Amino acid sequence: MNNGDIGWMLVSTALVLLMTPALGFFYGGMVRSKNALNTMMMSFIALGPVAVVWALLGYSLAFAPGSPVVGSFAFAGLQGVGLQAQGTIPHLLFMGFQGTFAIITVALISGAVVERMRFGAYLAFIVLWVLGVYAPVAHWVWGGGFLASAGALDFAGGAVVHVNAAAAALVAALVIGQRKDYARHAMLPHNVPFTLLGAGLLWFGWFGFNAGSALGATPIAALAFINTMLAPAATLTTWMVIDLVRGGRVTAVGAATAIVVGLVVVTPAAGYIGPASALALGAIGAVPSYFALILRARTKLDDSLDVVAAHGVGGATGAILTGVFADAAWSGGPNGLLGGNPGQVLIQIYSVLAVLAYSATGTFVILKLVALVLPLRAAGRVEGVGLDVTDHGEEAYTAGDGAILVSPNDPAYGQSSVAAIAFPKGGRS
Amino acid sequence: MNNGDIGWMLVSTALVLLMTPALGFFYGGMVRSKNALNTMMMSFIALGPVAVVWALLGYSLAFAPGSPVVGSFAFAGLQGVGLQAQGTIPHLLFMGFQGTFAIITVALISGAVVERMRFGAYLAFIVLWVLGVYAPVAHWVWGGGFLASAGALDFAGGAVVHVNAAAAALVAALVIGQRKDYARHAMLPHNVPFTLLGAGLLWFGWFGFNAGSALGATPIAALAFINTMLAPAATLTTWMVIDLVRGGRVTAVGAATAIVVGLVVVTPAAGYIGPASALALGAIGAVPSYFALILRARTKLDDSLDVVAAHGVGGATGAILTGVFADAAWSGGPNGLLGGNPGQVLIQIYSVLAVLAYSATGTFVILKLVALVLPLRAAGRVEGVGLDVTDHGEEAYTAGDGAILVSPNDPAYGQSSVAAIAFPKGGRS
Amino acid sequence: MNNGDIGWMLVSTALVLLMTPALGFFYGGMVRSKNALNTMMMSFIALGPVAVVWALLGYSLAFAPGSPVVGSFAFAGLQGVGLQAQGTIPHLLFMGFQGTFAIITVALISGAVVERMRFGAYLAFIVLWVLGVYAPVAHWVWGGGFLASAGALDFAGGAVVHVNAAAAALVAALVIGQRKDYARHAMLPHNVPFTLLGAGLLWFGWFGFNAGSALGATPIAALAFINTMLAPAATLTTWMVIDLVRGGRVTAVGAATAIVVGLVVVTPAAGYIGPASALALGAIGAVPSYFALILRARTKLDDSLDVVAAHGVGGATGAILTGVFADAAWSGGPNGLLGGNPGQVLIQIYSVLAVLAYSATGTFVILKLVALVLPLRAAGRVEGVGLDVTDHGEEAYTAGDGAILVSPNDPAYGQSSVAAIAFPKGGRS
Amino acid sequence: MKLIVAIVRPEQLSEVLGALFHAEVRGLTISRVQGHGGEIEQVENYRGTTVKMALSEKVRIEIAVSNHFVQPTVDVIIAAARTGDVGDGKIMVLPIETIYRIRTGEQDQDAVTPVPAVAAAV
Amino acid sequence: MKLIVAIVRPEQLSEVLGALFHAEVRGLTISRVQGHGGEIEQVENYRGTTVKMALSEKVRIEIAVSNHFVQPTVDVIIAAARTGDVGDGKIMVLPIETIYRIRTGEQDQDAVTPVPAVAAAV
Amino acid sequence: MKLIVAIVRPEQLSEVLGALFHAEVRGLTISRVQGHGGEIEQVENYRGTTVKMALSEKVRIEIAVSNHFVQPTVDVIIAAARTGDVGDGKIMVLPIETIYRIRTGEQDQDAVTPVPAVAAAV
Ligand SMILES: Nc1ncnc2c1ncn2[C@@H]1O[C@H](COP(=O)(O)OP(=O)(O)O)[C@@H](O)[C@H]1O
Ligand SMILES: Nc1ncnc2c1ncn2[C@@H]1O[C@H](COP(=O)(O)OP(=O)(O)O)[C@@H](O)[C@H]1O
Ligand SMILES: Nc1ncnc2c1ncn2[C@@H]1O[C@H](COP(=O)(O)OP(=O)(O)O)[C@@H](O)[C@H]1O
Repeated sequence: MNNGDIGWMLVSTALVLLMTPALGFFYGGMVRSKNALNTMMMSFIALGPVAVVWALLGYSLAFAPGSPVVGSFAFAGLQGVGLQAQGTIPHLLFMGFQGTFAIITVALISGAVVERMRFGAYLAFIVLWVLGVYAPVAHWVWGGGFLASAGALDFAGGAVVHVNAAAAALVAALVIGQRKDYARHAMLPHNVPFTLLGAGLLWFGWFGFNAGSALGATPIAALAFINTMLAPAATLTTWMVIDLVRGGRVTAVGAATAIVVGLVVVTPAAGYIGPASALALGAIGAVPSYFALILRARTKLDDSLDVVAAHGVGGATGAILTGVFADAAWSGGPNGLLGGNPGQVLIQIYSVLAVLAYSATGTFVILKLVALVLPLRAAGRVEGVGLDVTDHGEEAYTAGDGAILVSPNDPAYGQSSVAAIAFPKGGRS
Repeated sequence: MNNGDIGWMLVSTALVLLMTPALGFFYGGMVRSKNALNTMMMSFIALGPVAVVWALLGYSLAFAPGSPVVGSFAFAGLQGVGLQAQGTIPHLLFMGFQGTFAIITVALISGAVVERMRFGAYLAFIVLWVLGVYAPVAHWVWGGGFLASAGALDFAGGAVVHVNAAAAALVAALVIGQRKDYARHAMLPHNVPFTLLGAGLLWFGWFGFNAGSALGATPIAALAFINTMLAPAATLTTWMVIDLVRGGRVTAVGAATAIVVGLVVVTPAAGYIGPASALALGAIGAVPSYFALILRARTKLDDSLDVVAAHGVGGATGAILTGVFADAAWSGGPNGLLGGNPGQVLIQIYSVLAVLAYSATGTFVILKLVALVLPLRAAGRVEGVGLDVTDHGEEAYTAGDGAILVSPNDPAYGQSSVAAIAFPKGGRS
Repeated sequence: MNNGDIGWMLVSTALVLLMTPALGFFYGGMVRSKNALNTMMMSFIALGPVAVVWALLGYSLAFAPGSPVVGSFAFAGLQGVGLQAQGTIPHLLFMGFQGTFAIITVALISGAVVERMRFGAYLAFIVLWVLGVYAPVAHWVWGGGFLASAGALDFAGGAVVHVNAAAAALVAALVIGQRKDYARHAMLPHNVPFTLLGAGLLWFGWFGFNAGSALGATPIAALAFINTMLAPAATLTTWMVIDLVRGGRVTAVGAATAIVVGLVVVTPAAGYIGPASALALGAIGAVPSYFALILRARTKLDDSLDVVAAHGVGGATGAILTGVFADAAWSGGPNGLLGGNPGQVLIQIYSVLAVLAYSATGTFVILKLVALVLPLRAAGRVEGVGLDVTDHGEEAYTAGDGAILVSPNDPAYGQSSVAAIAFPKGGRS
Repeated sequence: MKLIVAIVRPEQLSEVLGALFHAEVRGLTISRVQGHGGEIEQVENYRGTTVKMALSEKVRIEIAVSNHFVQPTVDVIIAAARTGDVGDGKIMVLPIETIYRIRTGEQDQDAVTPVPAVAAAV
Repeated sequence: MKLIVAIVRPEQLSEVLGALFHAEVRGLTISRVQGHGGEIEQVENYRGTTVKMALSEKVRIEIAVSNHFVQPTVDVIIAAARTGDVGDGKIMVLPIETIYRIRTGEQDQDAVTPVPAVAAAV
Repeated sequence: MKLIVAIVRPEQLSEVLGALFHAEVRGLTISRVQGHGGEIEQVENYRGTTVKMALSEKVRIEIAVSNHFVQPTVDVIIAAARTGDVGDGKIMVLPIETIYRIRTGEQDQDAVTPVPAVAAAV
């Protein structure tokens, strides 16, 4: 083992873990203040149960030797996952690094269902999803599964993370349905600086996500790192230019979105392409997502925070362009279309479609299962009040006006009682 | 020396330093907006004077060769603290890394006295406390003092940092007394997202705190790191379940608290236990703090931000459980109860009690000394106005309505004059 | 190459990149809410076009072998910039690390022109400035230019980054002129916590800025790191004492400013002086900037966020004190005045003056060029409305009251139309 | 002239504004307020503290209208603001002695007939 | 019917609300305002800028009551809001011509007698 | 006694306050409101959503004055708040039946003559 590699992977794991709180702010700033905590909690809570089930079972299903479609129980309960070397770092560290990917992936999905999905149902959903959908898909590409055998290139998770989360988001948005105000009233971001903060921290964390996927402090990590710096820069620049051309005004929400889209696009390609290609990839990658965002808003699909347009369209674009720009001269790996290997593009498309199909189906099944036990969406009047109060019993910002202390003897003390009465059904999760 | 180890320790030191601003937000979000800046400043200011006295004297008292109870003046003024190797990193870097622990420890105390302790008195207190209490206690455990000799296990500061700060917090809350609105009016968090942001950044920084305590990018660092990821995940999950069972609503302030409690609990154990034990430790560790929080709120003790329940109860639980779960097979160090060494538990309890007793006494003495010179608490009407205006001459959020520019010629120009008149005593620190 | 060094430089590059969003919050908190997004965007947007032109041309002008005054086109379009070793890290990584310095430097300038400079003109300005001013100046000092030959010491950019940005800020503030409310109405920070958050993240990132400038995880990096911890601590302490002496109140905005000033002052000295000198340097460095801030506010110069006082005065003080405290015993490099080499002080002054003169001139020329095509400042009534709405078509915080959805068929749909009519000239950028 | 002061639910604001504009009411002023009435009190928890929220979010709408316009305006608001659940709010009608338009100094009737700004004027 | 408008200190709001509820006043609307009167002006500093704050935080309470209820309500507020220091605030009594309850369309007296919501109604 | 309610532009607030203080008006209460009138409607964009802002920021100033003081106060406000562009705002004058000073219980005239606080009193 090599202390240089261990050190970098420790940092990378911390950076990817930070992305989940960052996502909470990126998303939380874009909703109305009455749902700010609920939206942030949908990201933060993933750090709990998802990490636990990943360690107990998910990792094993994804990375333990198994079939082409799924791992095995060999590593269940972390048995056999110790400090012995896996490559140049301890196996246990590899498990943790991969765990941070599982956490952020489920958190990404929440963007499609904010402001109306009941928190209890969401909790059940993410736990089942990480085991039933994320783990197998990770196995396909990174665990020696059939997409790995097919030669699909996905450096840090264009398909595994982004297309996967976006497919789930699409299905979830359709199954759970529109917010009652959707397309009737303007629902504006309550705190754009939080969205910018989230974007800034996401970029910071994404260096661990992409360059950490080299699993060591190697020149390839440096390549992935610089590509993760240049591609979003190019996306941001392109986005800004389109904004200027279309309306003369560069929006901040747009800039934050552009950064995330650029990061998504470069994710599958990071360690496979050269820096000049990264600039091209980032610039090209801005276009499909930019217009997907605008078109989506005209449809009936209330993918509230545009997971599909940003992560789905962006992830697919990136995966396919990886097949175009992949360059053996830089990566020592396979070449892409420009390197005279057009077949790679087809493999990339195949991997995207496979992930999309499975994730969509799996998500649908899981949501229907959860719905048998817990109502998925909040009652209409709960949407009016906002989910912070109904599902969390808190407000994001309060001056405390008119708040009357309840003594422990009062029946209303503790959370349930009044809540339960007031919302006999559908209200409180 | 080893560049891999130096690199990781550079990162760890930066991460721990970031924890202090993070704590400022964790705490600052939970107070009323009229005290937001005062609360944040109680953390931020520790980065100044505390760091300076640590370099000039504190480090020497803690880590210079000395008696079993305290170090010596050998390293005073950083003499002899250079770039020569101390283990595999430069001695100077070790000094800085330890300094960040001293800073965050004093900042932790502030949670018990926010919204009423005068800032001037607080400044005097923290400078005396870091020299008089923190440095000796650090020496006992990490500087070759009597607790080290006794074989107490404290990987990253369960006793030195958390029990120590909590004992001080308890005494400070008692000496300074309740806020005038305590138990009379509801005092609610003015900005819960700030508290979540703080919790997220604290977790991020804590990887440097715990894994950095391995003093190198070693497999033990990886073990400490993963435990620092899994234990809080288990705590968060448990906390969430208790919330659901009690009231059906998972609170965001609760989630942020759970994360911190989980991090506190794993701190003494990080490099001594296996990952499965870390999950158990985190899950168990949630319970005492959860109920301590609820009970404390029913008492007369205005430990405003629950330093005792989170850091005291959590730190003690962690220290004791370290004696239970310590596993030579993982750490190469001693075994705990489960490894057939019940004695370790007693040593752990002994170390907790020793730190608690000394810290409580020392804090009491220091506060009384400061009180001879500076009033410790703000006048009642100052509490009404809020300490941001009275002690800092600022407001956290202002639209500037009705703010009239004062020209340099005006007597009111500069800070003192009017302030002094308006608050002849007790008002401005 | 060395994985320990590569790992640390990956981290350092990520840290410096994070400084730009951090600066957005440091600055954004200090303006009025109607300009919050515009101010933050002036920092965030630099991450796009500036990074792109740096990769395509700026890096080459700064670091490709050339004349004493500027580099060449040898590295244009990143040709020849690959994964081969440059020192102990890949050349490409060095390019990226340097790029993050270019980005933050242009962002620093924006503090002088917030709340009135039109965003379109700002975009044009920063792109021209990074190529026309930053790149050559970087070449002088770090690219083997004439200041390097003269023996000027600038470890991480006291002259190249801070004096350079401050000179540009001074000229920009003069050319663009005062805000219409300047010295007439109070313009107060709308969100001081954001400013504290920015300061905290800036300090965190600055460890990469200064210690990363050692280009490896070496003992010198450790020295630079600890100095970057101790100097700002001393500055913060001194600032606090002056606050207390002058008015009895330690301000939060002051503390945030002190942290940044301390970081600026130590930047040129970080790897050349010992830690005790760092404490002295930080303490001394607080004084000139503290009073420069106060005096500036009494002048007609609307350097809105005091770039000159913080970065200009601080950067010059640091550069000169580097010539005083430089210590061969620590750095293995040259000695300063105290080491019996008074000449170094003169060289330092010379480097400051050279940068100041060129940057001021270059900035003036570029602004005049831009002004030929785009009006530099917003119309008076636009200042009243705030640039968030006029230049970005957004508000930072909105409850959505009275927001009426515009359907795609409505002429007002999209950004331009109404905007264009409403602001025939001078309004929207 | 009368001053109509309406307290409505924030969720209904868009409907109310839409209905008012539709009814040719072109001038009004709103502010965010909090009200107490017969509404259920939300229970919230922050760590060990449980509180009952005695105030719920409302929006206050002020409309100065000439006398003959009072009834139609009130009817429009009632129609648009009603949900049927407790907490819908109130409408008060107060007497105004005089009203001025600051821009022109015009009084009463004339003061409240808005003149659409020509674009360039903003 | 009359409209009682009280400007009070935010620190006193809890006392005032408590006293009002105790006095069977069940309907009211509050808003956060800023006032200028005889209060000391706070001095604040932001870098080189020193400002005097001519406005201090207050809370505005609006209560529509029937005539015989005016005096008791005013007395309750004065008792609960007073601290004796300059800045305690004012109470104004304005005439109301009509008041409607949006939910039912009821007028005047009936409009201000709150009906507690049954839980399920929220 | 009358209640003067003025709706003005936030940008003009400093001028208006300055002018009022200059004119010996020492007591007033303000609040942030949003208004709709003839103003141009700002267009904003958030991702795919385009909105027209039907409300623009205003400040509401409430001043209770004795009758002979009404006209001068109104004139001062009009002079200070006018910019000449659509959106300058309105001033309403409402009748007050009684006004109390909470601190002393004084009524009417006496209630609105402010007593500067002595420093130690804050
Ligand atoms: N007497 C009153 N004076 C002022 N505002 C009132 C009064 N009564 C109710 N309100 C306002 O109207 C809102 C709804 O009133 P409430 O009585 O709860 O509902 P409803 O009118 O449907 O019975 C309250 O939240 C409060 O803002
Ligand atoms: N004439 C007035 N019109 C409207 N509000 C007023 C008036 N005078 C005072 N106020 C409000 O009452 C508050 C306290 O008034 P002030 O005169 O300072 O105290 P006191 O009433 O104790 O003498 C002020 O902050 C302001 O909000
Ligand atoms: N009838 C009204 N009732 C209440 N407020 C009004 C009324 N008409 C206008 N306003 C307020 O005055 C502001 C400016 O009015 P507007 O008619 O747009 O400008 P102007 O008075 O210059 O013609 C509006 O934004 C609104 O706040």
